Amino acid sequence: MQKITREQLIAKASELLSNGTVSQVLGWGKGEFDYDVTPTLFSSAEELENGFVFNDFCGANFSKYLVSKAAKADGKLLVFLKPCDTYSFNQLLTEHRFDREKVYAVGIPCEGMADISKVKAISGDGIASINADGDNLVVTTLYEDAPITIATKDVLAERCINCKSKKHVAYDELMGEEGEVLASNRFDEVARLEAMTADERFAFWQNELSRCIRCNACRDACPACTCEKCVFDNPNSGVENKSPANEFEEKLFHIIRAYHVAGRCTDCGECSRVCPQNIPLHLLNRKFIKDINEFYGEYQAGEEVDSRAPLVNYTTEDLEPGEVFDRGDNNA
Amino acid sequence: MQRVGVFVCWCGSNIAGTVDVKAVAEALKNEPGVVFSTDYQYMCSQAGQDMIINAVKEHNLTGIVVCSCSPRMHEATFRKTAAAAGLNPYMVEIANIREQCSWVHKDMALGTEKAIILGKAAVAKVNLNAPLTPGQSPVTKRALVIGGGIAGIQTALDIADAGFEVDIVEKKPTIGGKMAQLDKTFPTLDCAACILTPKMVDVAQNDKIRIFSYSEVAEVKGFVGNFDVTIKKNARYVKEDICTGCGACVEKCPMKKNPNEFNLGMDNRPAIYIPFAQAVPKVATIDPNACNMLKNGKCGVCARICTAGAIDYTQKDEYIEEKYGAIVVATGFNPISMDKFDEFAYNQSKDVITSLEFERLTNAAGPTAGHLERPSDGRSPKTIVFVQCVGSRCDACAEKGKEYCSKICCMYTAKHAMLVRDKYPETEVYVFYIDVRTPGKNFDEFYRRAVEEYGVKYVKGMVGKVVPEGDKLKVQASDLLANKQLHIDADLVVLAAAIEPDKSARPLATMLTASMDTNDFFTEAHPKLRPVESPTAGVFLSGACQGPKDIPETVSQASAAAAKVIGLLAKDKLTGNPCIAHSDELMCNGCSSCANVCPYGAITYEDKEFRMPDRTTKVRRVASVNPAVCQGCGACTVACPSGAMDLKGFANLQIMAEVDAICK
Amino acid sequence: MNNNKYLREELLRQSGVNPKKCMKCGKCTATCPAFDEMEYHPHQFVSMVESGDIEPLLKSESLYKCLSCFACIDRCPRGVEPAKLVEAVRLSVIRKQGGNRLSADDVPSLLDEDVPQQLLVSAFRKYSK
Amino acid sequence: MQVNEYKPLIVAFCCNWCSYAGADLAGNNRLAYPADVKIIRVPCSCRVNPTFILRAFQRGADGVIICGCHPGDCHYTSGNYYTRRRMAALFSMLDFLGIEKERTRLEWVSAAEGAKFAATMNDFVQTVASLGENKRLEDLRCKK
Repeated sequence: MQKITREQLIAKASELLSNGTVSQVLGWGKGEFDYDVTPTLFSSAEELENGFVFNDFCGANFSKYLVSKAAKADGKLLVFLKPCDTYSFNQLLTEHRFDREKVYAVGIPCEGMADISKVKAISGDGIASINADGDNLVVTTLYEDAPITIATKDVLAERCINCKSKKHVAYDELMGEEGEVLASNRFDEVARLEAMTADERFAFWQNELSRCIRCNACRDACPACTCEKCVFDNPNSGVENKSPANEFEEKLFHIIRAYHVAGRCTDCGECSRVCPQNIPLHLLNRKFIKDINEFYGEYQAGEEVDSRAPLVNYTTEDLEPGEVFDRGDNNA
Repeated sequence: MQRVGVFVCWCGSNIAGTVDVKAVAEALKNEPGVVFSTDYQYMCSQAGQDMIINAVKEHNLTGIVVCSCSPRMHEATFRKTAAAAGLNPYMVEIANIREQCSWVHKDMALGTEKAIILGKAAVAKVNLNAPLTPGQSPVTKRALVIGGGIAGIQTALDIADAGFEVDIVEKKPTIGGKMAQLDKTFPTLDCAACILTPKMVDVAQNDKIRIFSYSEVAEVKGFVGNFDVTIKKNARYVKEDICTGCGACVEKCPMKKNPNEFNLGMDNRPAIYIPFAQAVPKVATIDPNACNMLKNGKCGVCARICTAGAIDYTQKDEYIEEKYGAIVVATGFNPISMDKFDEFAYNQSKDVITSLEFERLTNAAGPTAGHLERPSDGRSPKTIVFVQCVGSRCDACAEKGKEYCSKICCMYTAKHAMLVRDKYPETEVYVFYIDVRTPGKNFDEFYRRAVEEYGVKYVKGMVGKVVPEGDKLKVQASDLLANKQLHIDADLVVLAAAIEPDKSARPLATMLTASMDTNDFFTEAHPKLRPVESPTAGVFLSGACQGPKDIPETVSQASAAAAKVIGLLAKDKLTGNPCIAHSDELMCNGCSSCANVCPYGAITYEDKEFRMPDRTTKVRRVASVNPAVCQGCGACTVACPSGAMDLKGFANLQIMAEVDAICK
Repeated sequence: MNNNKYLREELLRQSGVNPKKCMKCGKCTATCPAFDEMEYHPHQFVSMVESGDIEPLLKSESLYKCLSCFACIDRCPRGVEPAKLVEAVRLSVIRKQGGNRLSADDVPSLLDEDVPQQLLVSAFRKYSK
Repeated sequence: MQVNEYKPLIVAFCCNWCSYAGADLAGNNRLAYPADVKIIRVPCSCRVNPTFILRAFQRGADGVIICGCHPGDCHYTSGNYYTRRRMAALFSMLDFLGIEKERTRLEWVSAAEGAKFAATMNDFVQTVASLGENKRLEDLRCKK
C-alpha cells in the first residue's frame, strides 16, 4: 500500500494546473488491466479524474519521457517522481537532455512497487482485478471463484526489495516525508555470480541471454538510453543490428547496451522491469556499478547534477585492467 | 567502389627474403576493389614511385595500397606520390610487411600468409577511405603574454624582436615580477635590478609591445591562431596616459600606513603609490581599500596636487577585447604561506622571515635601505639561521607543504649566507640542510665558496623548533653527522619557503582549457620533447608556471616559448591534421561525454534547429568539433554513446573492415 | 640475520611505519625534547630498523626515555612517524617473557609527592605487558 | 620449446605513437614473435572502441590485445588513462559473462620497448594458445 493516494496526487496536479504553474501533467494512466499502467499526459482536472491512477504497479520511471515531452509542452510539465526516478532526472539534466525550466517536479514517496509476474505466479493467469487492501493485494481472476489475497511485500519487484534510496535528490516540491539513502544488498547477486567459476557464469548468462527476443524494451525504457539514434540503429557504427540472429549478437547487444550506460546508469531497474523474457539485465548494470565503485571510489550516477561520470574521467593512479582480477588474491 | 592498386615492395631482400612478394601481389588481385596489383624491388625509389604514378593514370586508380615498410617510415613519401599522380594523399594505405612481418618471422610460408592478410586489411580499409583535406585557418599575427615577470618580459621582447605585436597582461601595477624584488642573483652576484630594469625599459619603449598593467584576463575564446581574449583593466583611478610618475601625490597622500606589498608588508606605503622607483609603467595607482576619497568622499589631496590632472576618482574597471594568434602563460610563482609551520614561530616573531623577505631586507631599495636589521628592533643580527626545505619535499599525504623540490632554495640560501658573511663578517651564519642540490653551471662552485671562503656553517640536519625568548630566537636543531642536538641563540631565522604556482593560474588554465598537474603547475605537451608548449594548441608556457625554475632557466624557457610563438605567427594559414573527429549532428544528443574526455577542449556545443519529419522544428544541443584544435586522438569517439562522433581516417567502419579482413 | 628480518617486518607491521619514506632530514631528532636522555635518537630508530640493526635498540634505555610526546610525528615532513616505531620496538621488548619494565612492586618506591598519579598510571601502562 | 599445433588468431590494436613504433622497433631488432599476431594501427589506444574488440571475437579472433603509451606518456596527454578505465570495466564485464579473461589484455609499450613488445606478444600468444579456440564469443556464421 502506497503512503500517498491517487486522490492526493490528483488534487496536487489539479491545483498546479489551475493556478497555471504547469500546463500538462505526466502521470500514470489507466490501462486495460489494473496492472498495466501506462505513462500518459493529462491536461485538465477532468482528464485526471477519468484516467489517472496510482497504485502498486506505477513503477514506470517518467524521467526519460521528459526528453521528448518537456520540449513540446507549452508551459511547464508536471512530473511525479519516486525517489529512484529522481536520480535519473538528475542524470538527464547532467547530460543536458531536457530543459529544467520546462519541468515542475513533485517528489512522491514510494513504498516499493509490485512485480506482476510475481503476482501471476501466485494467482495464476486471467487476472480480472487487483485492489490494494492495507498491506495486501486482493486479486480476482477469471478462473478462481474467491478473491486471492497476497501480501504486497511478497510480490515486490526485485529492485524495490533492494531499494537503494528513499531519498529524493531532485524536486521542486515534495509530497509526504523525505526518506533516507538506504544500505541495500543490491550487489549481493552480482557477488554471488562473481564467486562462481567462469564456466558456471557462462552457463548462467547463456541461459539468460538466449531468451532475448531483441524487442528493445530494455533500451526503450532505459532513462540513460535517450540517444537521438541508437548505436544499434546507426549504420556508421559498425554494430548496427536489429535482431538477435545468433548467440553472439545477444551477447554483443547486452554487453554494449550495459557498457554504454556504464557510469551513467542510476540503477533504476527499468530494464529488468520491462523485459518480457524476465532476463535479469540489471545485473549487468550493477556489475559495472560495483566495479566502478570498487575501482574508482563510490559513485552514484544522478546523485549530483554535473558530476562527471567515471568512464569519462580518470586519475593517474587508476588500477590496471590486469589488476582487476588480482585484487581478490592480494587481500587473501 | 574504389579502384585500388596494390604495390608490393621487396625492399631488396628485406621483405622478399621471408615473404613471397609475388604470391602476395597475386593473392591481393582477387580482393574486392583491386584492379591492379604488382611488385617491385624498391617501391620508395624514384622508379617505384613512377610506377605508382603511371599505374594510377593507366588504371584510373582511386586508392593505393603499398605493402612495404612501416607507415612511420614512408607513409609521407607515398602520400606525396599519390598527390603527384593527382590523387588525394589520404587515399593511400600502407600494409606494414617489413617491420611487422618479414623482419620478425622466419618461416616463408607463415610470413607470406601474414603479409597477404595485412594487405587485405589495408585494401579493406582503403575501400572505405574518403579524400581528406586538411582544414586551414588564418592566424592573427599578435601574441598575448600573461604575466609580466622576467619570463613574460623575455618572451615579449623576443616575439617583438621578430616583428610581431605583443601585449603583456600583468595584474600588479608594474611589470618586473619577483625578480624586481630580488637583491643579487646567483651565481654571479650581479644585482637583479641592474639586469632587469633595462629589460623593463626596453619593453616600455618597444613600439610592438603594449603593457596592460593592473589588469587580468577575464575570458578566452577561440583556438590556436584565433583567440578572442577579454582583458579586464582594473580601475587604478589614475589616467595612465597623463600621469608622469612624478610622485608628488605619493608624497602628499595623508593615508600613509598601508602595508607595502612590494616590500612584503615590512614597511608602509600611502594609499596612492608607485611600487618602486623603476616601475614600468611609472604611473601611480590608488588603492581603493585605503583611499579616503574613494571610501567616503573625503580628501582629494592627490587630485589637487597633481598638476597634470591625472587623478580620476570616477574611473571604472574597463573591459578590452583583443584578438591573438598565440598565448603565452607566464604567471610565475609565490612562496607558500608559513601559517601552518608553527614550529618555526613565523607568526610569533617578526625576526623569523622568509627568504623573499630577506631579499627585501638586504636590498638597497628595500625597507632598511639595504642595512641588515632585525625587523623587530632594528638591531643588526649577530647569529642568523637559515632553514632549507621549509614545505618542500613533503609527503603527499602531509597536511602542509609540497611534494616537490622547489629547486631554487639551495642556491639562493647559499647566496644569502655568502652575502651576509661578506658584508658582516662578524655574523655567525648557519644553514640547515637535508641535501644541497646544486646542478647548474658554476652552481656547486658557488656553494663551495660559501662554505670554504666565506665560512658559512652548513649543518646536515633540520631545525625542529624555534622559540622566541626575550630578544633571542632559541633554535633547536639536529646535527646528524655529529649525532648531536644543537641549541642556537639566533637573532634572525630565515625560512627557505617552498614555492607554488600563482593562485591566478588555476582559473586561467580553465579558461585556456590548458591542463595542470595536481600542484597547479601547467602541464607541458611533452615532458621532454615539447617542454614549452601546453597540450592546448596555441598556448605556450614560460617560466615558473610550468615548474620551479631559477632565472637562467626561466629566461631560456621564455625565449624558447617565444621561438615557438614566432614559428606559429610566421605562418599565414595553419594547416591542420585532417584525421580529426567530426560529429553527426542528426545523431548527437549533446550529452557532453565527448567534451568531458577531450584533452584539447576542441568540442563545443550549440543549440541548433532541426526540421522534424512532421515539419515542426526542434532545437537541440549538439556537439561541434573545432578542426583547428582537434588533434585526432579519438577519445571522444568511444565516449559517444550514440556513435555520432567518428574519426576521419580511422572511422569505425574502416577499423572494423580491418578487423574483418584480418579475422576472415 | 633471518631473525632480524622477521623482527624488522614485525616492527614495521605493528607500527605501520614505512621507513623508506624517510629522507634523512633529521627534523624528528631536531625537535625531540628527550634528545639528551636518549642514546639513540628518533632518526636513528628509523634508519636502524630499516637496516635491520635492531639489537642495540632492544637493549637501549632510549626505549624508556622516549616521552611519547609525538613531536617527531607532528614535525616529520614525510609522514614517517618515528615515535610509532619507538613504541613498536618497546612493545617487542616488554611483551617478552619477563620483559616488563615496571612491575607493580616497583611502584611504591616511585611514589613521590610531586609525581602526579596519572603519570604513574600512564607509565605503568607504557612499560608493562 | 613446446610445440603447440593450435595457431590462435590474435588482433593487436597499437597506438601510433608508442606501441606501433615499439612493434617497428621489434622488427628493426629482428625480435621474433609468432605470425599469429596481426596489428591494427590506431592513433591512440583511446580510439579502441569496445565494439572493435567484440567484433574481432565475433569474426574469429582468439585473443585481443590493446597496446598504448605508458600512463603519463600519451601523445595526447590523457588518452590512455581513459583506455585504462574503459578496458578495466570491459574486461571485468567479459569475465563476468564467463568469457576467459586471458583472451583480453591491455599493455603499455613505449616506442623504445621493442623487446617488451616481442616478449608481450610471445607471452600472449602462448596464453591464448593454451586456452584453445575462442568458443564463447564467436559467431558461427563467420566461420569458414
